Amino acid sequence: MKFVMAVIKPHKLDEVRDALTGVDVHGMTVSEVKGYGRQGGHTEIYRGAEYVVNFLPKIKIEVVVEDGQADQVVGAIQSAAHTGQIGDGKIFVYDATRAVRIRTGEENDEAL
Amino acid sequence: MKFVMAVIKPHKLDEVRDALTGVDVHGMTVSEVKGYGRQGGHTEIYRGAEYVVNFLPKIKIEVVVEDGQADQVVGAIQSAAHTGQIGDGKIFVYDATRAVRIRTGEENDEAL
Amino acid sequence: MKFVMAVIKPHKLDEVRDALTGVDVHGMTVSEVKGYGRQGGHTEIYRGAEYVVNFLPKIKIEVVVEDGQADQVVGAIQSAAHTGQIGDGKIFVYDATRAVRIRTGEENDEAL
Amino acid sequence: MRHSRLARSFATFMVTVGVMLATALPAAAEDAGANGADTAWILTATALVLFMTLPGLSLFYGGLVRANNVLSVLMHCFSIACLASVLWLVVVYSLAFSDGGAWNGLIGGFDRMFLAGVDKDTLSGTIPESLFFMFQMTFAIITPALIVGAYPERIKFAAVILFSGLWLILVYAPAAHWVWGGGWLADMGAMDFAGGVVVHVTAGVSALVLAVMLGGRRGFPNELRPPHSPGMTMIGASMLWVGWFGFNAGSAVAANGDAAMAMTVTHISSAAGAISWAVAEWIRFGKPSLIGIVTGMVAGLATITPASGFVGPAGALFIGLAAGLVCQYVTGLIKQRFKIDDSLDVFAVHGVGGALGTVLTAFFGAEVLGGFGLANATMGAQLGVQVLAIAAVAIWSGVGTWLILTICLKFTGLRVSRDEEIEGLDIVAHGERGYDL
Amino acid sequence: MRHSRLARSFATFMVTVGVMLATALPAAAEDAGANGADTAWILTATALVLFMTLPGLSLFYGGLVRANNVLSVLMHCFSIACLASVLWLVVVYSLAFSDGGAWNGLIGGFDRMFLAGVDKDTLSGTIPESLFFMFQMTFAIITPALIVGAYPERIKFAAVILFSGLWLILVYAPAAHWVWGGGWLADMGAMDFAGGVVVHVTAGVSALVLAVMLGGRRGFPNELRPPHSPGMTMIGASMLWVGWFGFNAGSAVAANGDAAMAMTVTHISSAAGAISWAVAEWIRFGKPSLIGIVTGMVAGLATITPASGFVGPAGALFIGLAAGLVCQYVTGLIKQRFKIDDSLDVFAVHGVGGALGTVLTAFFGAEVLGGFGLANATMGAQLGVQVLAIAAVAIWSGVGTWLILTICLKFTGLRVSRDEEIEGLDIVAHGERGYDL
Amino acid sequence: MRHSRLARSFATFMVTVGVMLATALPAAAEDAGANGADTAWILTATALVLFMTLPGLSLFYGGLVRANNVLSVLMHCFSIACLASVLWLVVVYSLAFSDGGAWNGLIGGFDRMFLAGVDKDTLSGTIPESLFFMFQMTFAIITPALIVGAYPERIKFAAVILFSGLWLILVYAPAAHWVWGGGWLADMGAMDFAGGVVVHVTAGVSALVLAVMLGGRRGFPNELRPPHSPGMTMIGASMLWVGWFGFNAGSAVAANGDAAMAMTVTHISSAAGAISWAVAEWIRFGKPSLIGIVTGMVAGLATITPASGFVGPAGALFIGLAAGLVCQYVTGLIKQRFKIDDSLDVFAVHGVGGALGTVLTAFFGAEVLGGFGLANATMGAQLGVQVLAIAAVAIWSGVGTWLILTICLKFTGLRVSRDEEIEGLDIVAHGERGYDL
Ligand SMILES: Nc1ncnc2c1ncn2[C@@H]1O[C@H](COP(=O)(O)OP(=O)(O)O)[C@@H](O)[C@H]1O
Ligand SMILES: Nc1ncnc2c1ncn2[C@@H]1O[C@H](COP(=O)(O)OP(=O)(O)O)[C@@H](O)[C@H]1O
Ligand SMILES: Nc1ncnc2c1ncn2[C@@H]1O[C@H](COP(=O)(O)OP(=O)(O)O)[C@@H](O)[C@H]1O
Repeated sequence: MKFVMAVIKPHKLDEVRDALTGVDVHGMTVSEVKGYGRQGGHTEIYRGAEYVVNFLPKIKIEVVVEDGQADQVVGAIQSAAHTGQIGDGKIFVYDATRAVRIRTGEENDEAL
Repeated sequence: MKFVMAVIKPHKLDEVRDALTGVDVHGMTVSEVKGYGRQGGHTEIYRGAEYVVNFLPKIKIEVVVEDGQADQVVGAIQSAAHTGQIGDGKIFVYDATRAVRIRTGEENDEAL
Repeated sequence: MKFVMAVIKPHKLDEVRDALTGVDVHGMTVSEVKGYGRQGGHTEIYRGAEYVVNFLPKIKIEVVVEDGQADQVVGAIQSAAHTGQIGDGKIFVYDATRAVRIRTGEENDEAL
Repeated sequence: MRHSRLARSFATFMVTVGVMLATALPAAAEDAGANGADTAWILTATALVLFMTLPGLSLFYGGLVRANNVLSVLMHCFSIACLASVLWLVVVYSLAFSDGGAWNGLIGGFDRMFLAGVDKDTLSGTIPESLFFMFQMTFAIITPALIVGAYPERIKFAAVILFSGLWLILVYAPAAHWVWGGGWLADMGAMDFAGGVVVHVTAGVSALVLAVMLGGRRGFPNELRPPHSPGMTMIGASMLWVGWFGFNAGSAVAANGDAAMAMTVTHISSAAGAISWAVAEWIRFGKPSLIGIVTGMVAGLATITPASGFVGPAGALFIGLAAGLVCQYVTGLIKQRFKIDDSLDVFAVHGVGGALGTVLTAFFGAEVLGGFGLANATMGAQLGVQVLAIAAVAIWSGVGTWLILTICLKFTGLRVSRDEEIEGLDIVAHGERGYDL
Repeated sequence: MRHSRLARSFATFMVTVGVMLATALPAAAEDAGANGADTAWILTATALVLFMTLPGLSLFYGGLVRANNVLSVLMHCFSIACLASVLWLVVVYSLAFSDGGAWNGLIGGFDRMFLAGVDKDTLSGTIPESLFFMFQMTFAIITPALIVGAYPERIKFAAVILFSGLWLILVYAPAAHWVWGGGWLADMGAMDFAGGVVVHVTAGVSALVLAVMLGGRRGFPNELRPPHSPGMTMIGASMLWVGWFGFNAGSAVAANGDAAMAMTVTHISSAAGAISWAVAEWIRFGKPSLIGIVTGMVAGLATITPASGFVGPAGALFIGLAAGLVCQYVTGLIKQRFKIDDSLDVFAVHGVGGALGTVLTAFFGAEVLGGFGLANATMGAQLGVQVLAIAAVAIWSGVGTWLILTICLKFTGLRVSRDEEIEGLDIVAHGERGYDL
Repeated sequence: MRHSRLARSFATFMVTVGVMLATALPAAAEDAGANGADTAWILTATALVLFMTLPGLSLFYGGLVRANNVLSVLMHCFSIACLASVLWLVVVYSLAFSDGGAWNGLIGGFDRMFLAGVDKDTLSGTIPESLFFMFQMTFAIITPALIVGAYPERIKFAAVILFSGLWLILVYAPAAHWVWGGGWLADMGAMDFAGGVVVHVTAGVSALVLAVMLGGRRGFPNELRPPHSPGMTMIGASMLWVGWFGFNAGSAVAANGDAAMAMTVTHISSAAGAISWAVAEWIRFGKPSLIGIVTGMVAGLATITPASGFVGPAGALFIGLAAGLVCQYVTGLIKQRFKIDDSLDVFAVHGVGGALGTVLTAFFGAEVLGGFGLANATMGAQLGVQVLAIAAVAIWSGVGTWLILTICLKFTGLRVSRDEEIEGLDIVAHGERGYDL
């Protein structure tokens, strides 16, 4: 199995979820993270003083899929999360060696 | 070493921690995530209007263990986190190639 | 590519970020996690009653780098996050098989 | 006693004079200055009504939106309060409460612009006019702030400002003049003690028209995020409850039995509204919710408002129970059936509540139902006037709102872009984030 | 002056009459209506005491529980406020404050149910009776709401409602009648200015009994999550402080020196309680905590409550300092030693504080210690009456609570299931989540 | 009428006597006790001003710091309130408001320590002295609490306590005595209705000196975390707004036209300050911010404070507009230009605002500019006195603060360590965490 992790812009979450459903992925785990990268960060102004916000809010999506599905999933995420503007995020893929569904004990591909 | 990541129901955290201690694992990293899966989500009703909550609160546990320990750890988590109801979560296992304890610089199995 | 994940003390984040910039890493993803380990936790006292806080706030850093950079990155994190006191945290390294920059579609080392 | 006859004459005389003095003295004191007790209470009531908007209503509304729009809602309420205060001084108070001469049936005049001619000693009834000005200002603050509930999470900030300013002049000032400032509805004996028509019907109807013209939030009605902080909403509701004592009991403009009874019926109605709403939820959904019970309470408050000087405790109990049920029913109607995204239910809770209370005043205000008397001779006659007042003010509010929004569309536009809506108004319109925990 | 002799007679006469008028006029004014100043102040005080519960106490308690129970605590306080308001109108006010005829030593009658016979002009002392009804209602709201602190995070919502309703009728009404409504303790000269016995001892003892019968939270005493928002608790405590001015200074039921002095001693005691609690923490644990200092302040308030009309500033300083130390000590005792999960320390802070203040009133109320006089002849005699009042009301509260809980167990059950407790009452009982940030 | 001539004499006589009685009676009533209406209002105003600090100012400040310092800011405000209350009773009230005998120009005496000689019936003007003591206490609470804004996120808690205690005695007591207690500035006719000099200049200048001596937060000025909860700040600001009605209108110490007009101008100025600040931000940065608009409002309040009893509505409008612009400008100056980390802008908002309003009083207080009259004959003369008052109090505050900090350095130290600063004062100094969500 492949473990696909994507860091995306927060307002793209719904579209990415829909895209994943479109390629038959019905489970994922999502968390709020802060990203640092070329996008650089922005300044917020409070009482005229500038505050540099280096870490920007991002959403991390973690989804484990069958090996054969991985490329399709990466593609789906990329097109759904794409805005073309800096800070769109990244997708990383790793190998997973085992998966277990806690409820049933099913393993690997069946567990997804 | 194996990297074991589990997504569980929030109220199972204490039991999973106890189970891990039971198999001699004394370190872990925990985060609050939102899960999407077959469990589907629930509706909350505010002023009579239904709000579909697709992403449910889950707890993600990350624990790195010696290769030999991995199966035992997966087993411990699975039985402790099990309720038998949909949404119990998943356990994933990956290979880790290196581990370092920041405090001492110890590496790999000694670092855990 | 190597996926480097570090769990560090929250107040070390700025120093670690600076250290990573120092070794030419300009992207990372950060999240707030809770750590459990030898550090054990502390007690907070409210109205004279003790509350054992087992899970301590930590910062998790995730950074994907070229294979050749990995050791340098681990070294940079370790020295920047080091205080010598228990609970300094851990660094784990995994293999990543693929990386994609969502904005451009660039892959692997170019995507970092 | 030697001069007994004379003495008896004196005595008679003295009693007469004594009685005259006893009667005359308070009046004399009033002539010489404001009634201290009434002034003390209205100073307090003014603070209480300001407290209703800031931070009461702001929190009540702020808790109901997504976390990335909470600041914008607070900003709407706060900036409207500032704008309304200055406009009130400039012209709206004068339009609402000064004499309009030949046009007085329809609108006041310009004599009191910038409080011209008002000194520390100028009285309005038994209190300083500057205090009456302030007390009424707090009503002019909360009314456009109520409308905030119709448009959160998607409106442009410039539109909020332009709309609210014009609305105060074109909608609120006439409505207040008609009912409270000696206008034509006042002449007909329309009974609106503390603003069922002037405050709640105007705000509620305008909110509905606005929600239709603005369109719903992205995801409405099925894919919305739930309220981000029901506790914040409850805190705001609690402050509304406390502040409403100033609103209704303050509307007696005196520290006396009228004020005390107004406070009593206000409280009874709000508690009853909360209970009937919560019980209905408990039956319908299996669980009573915090947002539900506090909404019912606010419905009870809005509904008793026009009636609060006229009905007794038993009437208030009935009014409150009805408020919780009727407003809850209409809440569902507007959103589920008519698919209008009056986002925080301004029309269903305030518009409907205010109108319901105005109608019920014609019944429970009658002495036979425990009230303290109607302005018109019969329930039927009073009911006619009440319905006329609601209809006239509702139509005026709706048309006025439509007109103003047309102007806004031209000058500021109404909605932010889709992307901005997703990002949330806090960052987009104000450059700030609600929570950095 | 030609008629000089006559004139002198007149003059004499006039002086006499003038004096009579001067003396008679205020009384005449009162006969003719409520005293405006007293009315103004009690209108305000009523708002302040409602503010204590909503949102004051709600926030004070809400911050102390886990994040997934915060809404349920707010819901408990809010729904109790609504329920108590309606029950107060229906029967509890009448039981507490109307004449019970032959039974008057023990309980009032049914004459004032639904405020029967109370008009805008009906007076109670110098204020409208409807206002007295409202002011006292706010006490009947906060007292059962105090008990919320004994049972959060594990009680069934239906049990909260049933318990609170019965408790108001069976425990609160008699206790209020005994001490304030002309009952047997009033006859004996028990001194309880603003509710040390009626409010704090009743709530505290009932909380303790309830905590024992209900059992502790899962994880008690060693594995609990710390308070989820100490800042929320501080905000609530601050509101309690401000609102308590209405509670204690309002209990003078007049705007005069009594009220002013009550406010003064109340404030001194709360500040002193905060300081002694915080200093003790500083010494014991090396750090003074925010939750500690605000709890000490509330202990100071609860403790001065019965004494607030009777003691001077120096007495208040002593009472406050004692409150911070004694209540802190008992807090530890109950939880660590007796392992009773009176979760938010209702007994230790309110029960013990109220009783302590009631006892100390017998000393610091005496003129020799700077007070304004005792009801009984000697400190000893007064002390006896005070202790008797505490004991009688404590026993009544304990037995009553036991009885009511037995009823609840039968009809609603008391605790949610273990899984529900872990999930948290917000979702389980109300279908809502506290924070969606 | 047979005795017509006699009767006419009687009549004349009676009228004369009647008028005398009418005039004499109120005075007589006052002699016999406090004025009820004034007492009612000042009881309320006292509650309102306490509400400004707890929780108003605490929240205003708490929202502006990092999430891991929020509790420490609340703790600072709360513990200062407790400390100030007790010190006020012990000696500060006496120093500020009792007669200093030969030294009275400079400082009061020790006669009123522990409120010695003050009974329920002791009057101060038309209200009980204990109430005057309480009302003024709330000013002595908020003034050192304002300074909290200079030192959050890095000061030692022990230093906060030692500094605030000494500051009240050495800086506040003399300043209050000079201006309000019959001291030399009062003799010269310095006009400071509600504390522009006594409260805002003292706090602002002390804050500036303190910020310089303490040094900036780590990361100042370019790498700071933004305010963790602008909504919390807005809630606090709203409470300040409402409470300020007690501050300014309460400073009339009567329920009359003075109080009403003070409330009016206070409100106008705050709204105007908010608007001018927000508009300037909108122009400068493209977006008006919530923190900006509420800060402008507070600037408007601070600036009108000294003028609030003396100027009319138009003057207030001007004062408020000026406040928003001037204070915003100085905010930037201090932080960006002079790189002084007066963290929450106490000097720029309060110090500058208070001084600006004190100066403007010399103009807008004049009848020709719509005011109610100056204490000195001409604007020029008044201006001189106003500037002198500002200068004298500013110098005294600065020197006093320097002295006190030197003492603190010796006994407690000022700053926590670098690691503790990063960790945050909540855990380090109080062992608590702000949010466990
Ligand atoms: N080397 C990296 N390792 C892990 N996460 C990264 C890395 N580089 C970037 N990211 C994540 O991707 C996000 C976007 O990266 P950024 O460089 O800002 O823009 P872009 O993706 O358009 O190149 C960052 O905010 C961060 O969360
Ligand atoms: N393919 C997946 N990749 C990552 N996380 C998943 C995946 N499928 C499910 N999860 C996580 O597991 C949780 C439970 O899954 P779900 O399908 O709801 O129930 P069950 O585990 O009982 O089959 C989800 O909420 C999600 O967090
Ligand atoms: N086996 C593990 N797997 C994952 N994370 C771990 C593991 N052991 C420790 N950690 C993380 O590292 C942190 C520090 O570990 P701890 O044992 O407390 O101290 P130290 O790193 O000094 O040995 C923990 O809080 C936890 O977040």
